Amino acid sequence: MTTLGIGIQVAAMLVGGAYVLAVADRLIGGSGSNVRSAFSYPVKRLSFLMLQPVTTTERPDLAAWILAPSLLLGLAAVGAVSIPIGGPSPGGDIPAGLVLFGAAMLIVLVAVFIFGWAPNSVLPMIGGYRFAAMVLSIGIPFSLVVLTTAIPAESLSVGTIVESQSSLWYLLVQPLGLPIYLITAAAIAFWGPFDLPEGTDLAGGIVAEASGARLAMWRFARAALMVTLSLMGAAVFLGGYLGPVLPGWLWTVIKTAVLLILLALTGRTMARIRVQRFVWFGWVVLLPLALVDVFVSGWVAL
Amino acid sequence: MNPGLLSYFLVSAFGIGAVVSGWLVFRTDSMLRAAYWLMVSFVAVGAMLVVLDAQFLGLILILMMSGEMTIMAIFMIMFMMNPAGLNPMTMVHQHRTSMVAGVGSFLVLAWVGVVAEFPDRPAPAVDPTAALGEELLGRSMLIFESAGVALLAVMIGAIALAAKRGRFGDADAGSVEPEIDVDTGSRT
Amino acid sequence: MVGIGAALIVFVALLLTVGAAQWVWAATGENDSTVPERVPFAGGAEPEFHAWNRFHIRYYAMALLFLAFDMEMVFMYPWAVVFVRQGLLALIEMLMFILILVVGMVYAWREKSFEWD
Amino acid sequence: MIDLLLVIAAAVFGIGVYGALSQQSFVMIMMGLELMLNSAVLVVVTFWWGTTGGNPSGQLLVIVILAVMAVEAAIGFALVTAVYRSRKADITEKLRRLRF
Repeated sequence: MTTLGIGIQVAAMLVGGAYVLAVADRLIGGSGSNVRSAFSYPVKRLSFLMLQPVTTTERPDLAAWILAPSLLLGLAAVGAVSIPIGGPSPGGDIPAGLVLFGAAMLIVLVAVFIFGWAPNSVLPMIGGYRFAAMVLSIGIPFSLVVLTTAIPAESLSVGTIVESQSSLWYLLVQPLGLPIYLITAAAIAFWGPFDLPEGTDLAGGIVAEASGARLAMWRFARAALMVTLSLMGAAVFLGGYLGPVLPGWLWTVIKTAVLLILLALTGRTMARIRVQRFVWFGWVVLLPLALVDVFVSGWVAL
Repeated sequence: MNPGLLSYFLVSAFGIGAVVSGWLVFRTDSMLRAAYWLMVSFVAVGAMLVVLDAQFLGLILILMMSGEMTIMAIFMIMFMMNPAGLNPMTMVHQHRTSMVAGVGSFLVLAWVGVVAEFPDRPAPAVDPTAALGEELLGRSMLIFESAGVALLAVMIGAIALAAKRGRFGDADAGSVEPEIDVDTGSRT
Repeated sequence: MVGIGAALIVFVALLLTVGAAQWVWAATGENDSTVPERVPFAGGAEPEFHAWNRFHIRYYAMALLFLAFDMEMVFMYPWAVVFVRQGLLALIEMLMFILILVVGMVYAWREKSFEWD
Repeated sequence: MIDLLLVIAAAVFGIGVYGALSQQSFVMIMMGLELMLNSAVLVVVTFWWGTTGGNPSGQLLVIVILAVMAVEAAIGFALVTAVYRSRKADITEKLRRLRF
C-alpha cells in the first residue's frame, strides 16, 4: 500500500461518510423535508455556505481561527489512517495505531478550544471551556474501552485487532465496550445529546461567530471526525473488514454507515444534559464502568 | 548503525521545529499561544522519537501533552491579568543572568554530546512495546506500583490544595481552623 | 514505516492546503465589513470587555485529577500488549495499581470535585 | 546521528533553563521546567536507541519522566491556585514568604 493509495482511500471514506451522515441527520431531524430533498441537502447547504461572505469580529486571533478547521480535519484524517479499510495491509500497518488514534482524538480538544478562543467573543469562549470540561471527564473512559480490545489481540495495531476477531466480534465478547465507546465518541465529536459547546443555549457556542466557508469547513471537519470515530468503532468492535461473501472494503463501509446512522438517530432523539451533570456522569459512571470492562475482559481473555 | 538519509532529514526538521517552537513559548504575548507552542515542541520531540523506532513512546508523549497543555492554557487564562497579550508585556526578571545560564548550559551539554564517544549498540528491530510491558510487569514492578502511590498522593494533594470547599469552610471565607474557644478567664 | 509516514504526510498536506484556502477566504472576506458588523454577537449584549479575559473555570480540581489519571493510561498501553502472555500476574498487578488510584477518585468524589455550581 | 540529537536536546534544555530562570509568572516557570523534561525524554530515547541495544529500562525511564511531568504539573497548578487564593498573587515577586 503506497502513501498515495492510503490518502485516496481515507479521502473517499471521509467524504462519503460525511455525506451519509448529513443525509441521515436531515432525514431524521429535518423539519418538513421530503425524502428526495434530503439527498441533495448536503450539496445545497455546502454551496450556500460557500457563497456566503466570511464575516469577522473585532480583533480576532486570525491565525487560530484559520488553523482550527484545518487542524480538526487533519486529525480526523490521521485517525482514519491508523485503521485498515479494505483488508490486511502489511506495509501500511502502524504498530502503535491505537495510540496514534487516541492522540489524534485528544488533540481535537485543542482544535475546538482554539476555535472557541479565536473570535474574541464571549459565547464561543464559553463553548471552548465547556468542551474542555467534557473531554477531560470522558477522555480516559474513551481511551480505556478502545484499549480493552487490544488485550485479547496482544497488539496495539488496529489491523491485528481486526484480524483477532475472525471467530467472534468484540461487541459480543465485551458487551460494555461499544455503548461506552459510542457515548464518549459522540461527546468527543460534540455530536448528538452532547453538543454542549455548540448548544442552542449558547446561541451556537463555538460557531456563533463563524460563517461562510469557515463554517462549511468546520462542519465538514466535524462530520469527518464522526466518520473516523465510527470507522474505529466498526474496526475494533464490529470486526472491521471481516465478513462473508462481500469484499472487505464493502463490509467496512456498511458497518461504518450503520454506526453513523445510529449516532445520527441518537443525536436527534436523546435529551441534552447540562455540562455539570455530564462531568459527574463521566467520572462517576463511565470511568468505573470502563475499568470494570477492562478487568472483566481481561479475566475472559485469560 | 546506519540510519538513512531520510532519518537525518526528518530528525533535523523536527529538531529545528522543537527548538524554534520552544523559543517562541517565551517570545509570545498571548498565553494561549505560549501553551500551544510548548505543545508543538512536545509534538516535534514525539515525532523524533517515532523516527527513532520508539513509536509507542513518541505517540504517548503527544497524547499526554495535548491534554496537559490545554489544562495549562486554561490555568494561564485563569491567573494572568492579560491572557491574550492585547497589550504587549514582558514579565521577566534577571534577564541577562538567565540568558547566560541558558546559553551556557546549551554550550556545555552540546560540547559533551559532540565530544564524548558513545558505544554503538543499536536497538534491535523487535516490538519495543511488548518489551516495555514485560519490564513493567516483571523486573520493574515496584517502580510501576510506586508510581501508582505517587499519583494517589498527587491526586489527594492537588484536591486538598486546590479545592474551594476546605475542611473548615470555603476558601474565600478564609477556611481556617476555628480557634479553641474555652473560657479560662475569671467569670464575671 | 509506510503507515506512520502516510499519517504524517496526510496531516501536513491537509493542514497546509485547507489552511491556505481558509486564509484566502479570510483575506478576501473581511475587507468590506463595517465596524458594527464586526462587533461580537454575544446575544446582542453590548461588548464592554474582551472575551479574552480572566475566566474562573470551576472545574480546576477535576482538571488536576485528569492530569494524574491520564498517567494511568500510559502504564496501561504496554500492559495490555503483554497481558495474555503474563496471565494472572498482569491482572493482579494492574488491579492493585488501579485500586490505589481509585482511592484517589473516591476521595475526589467525596470532596465533590466533580460538581460545581 | 546521536551527536545531532544530543545537540538538539541541549538547545531545548538551554531554552528551558532560560525560561525557568527568567519568567516571573508561576505558570511560565512551569513551562520552562517542562521544556527541560522534554529534552530529557529526547536524550533518554536517543541513548536507548543508539547505545544500549534496546534495553527496556530506557523506555521505562521515559515513562517515569512522563509521570514526573504529570506530577509537576498537577501539584504546581494546585500550589498556584492555593497561593492565588490567599495572596491574589500570580508572580514570584509578590511572594516573600510561603506561609499563611
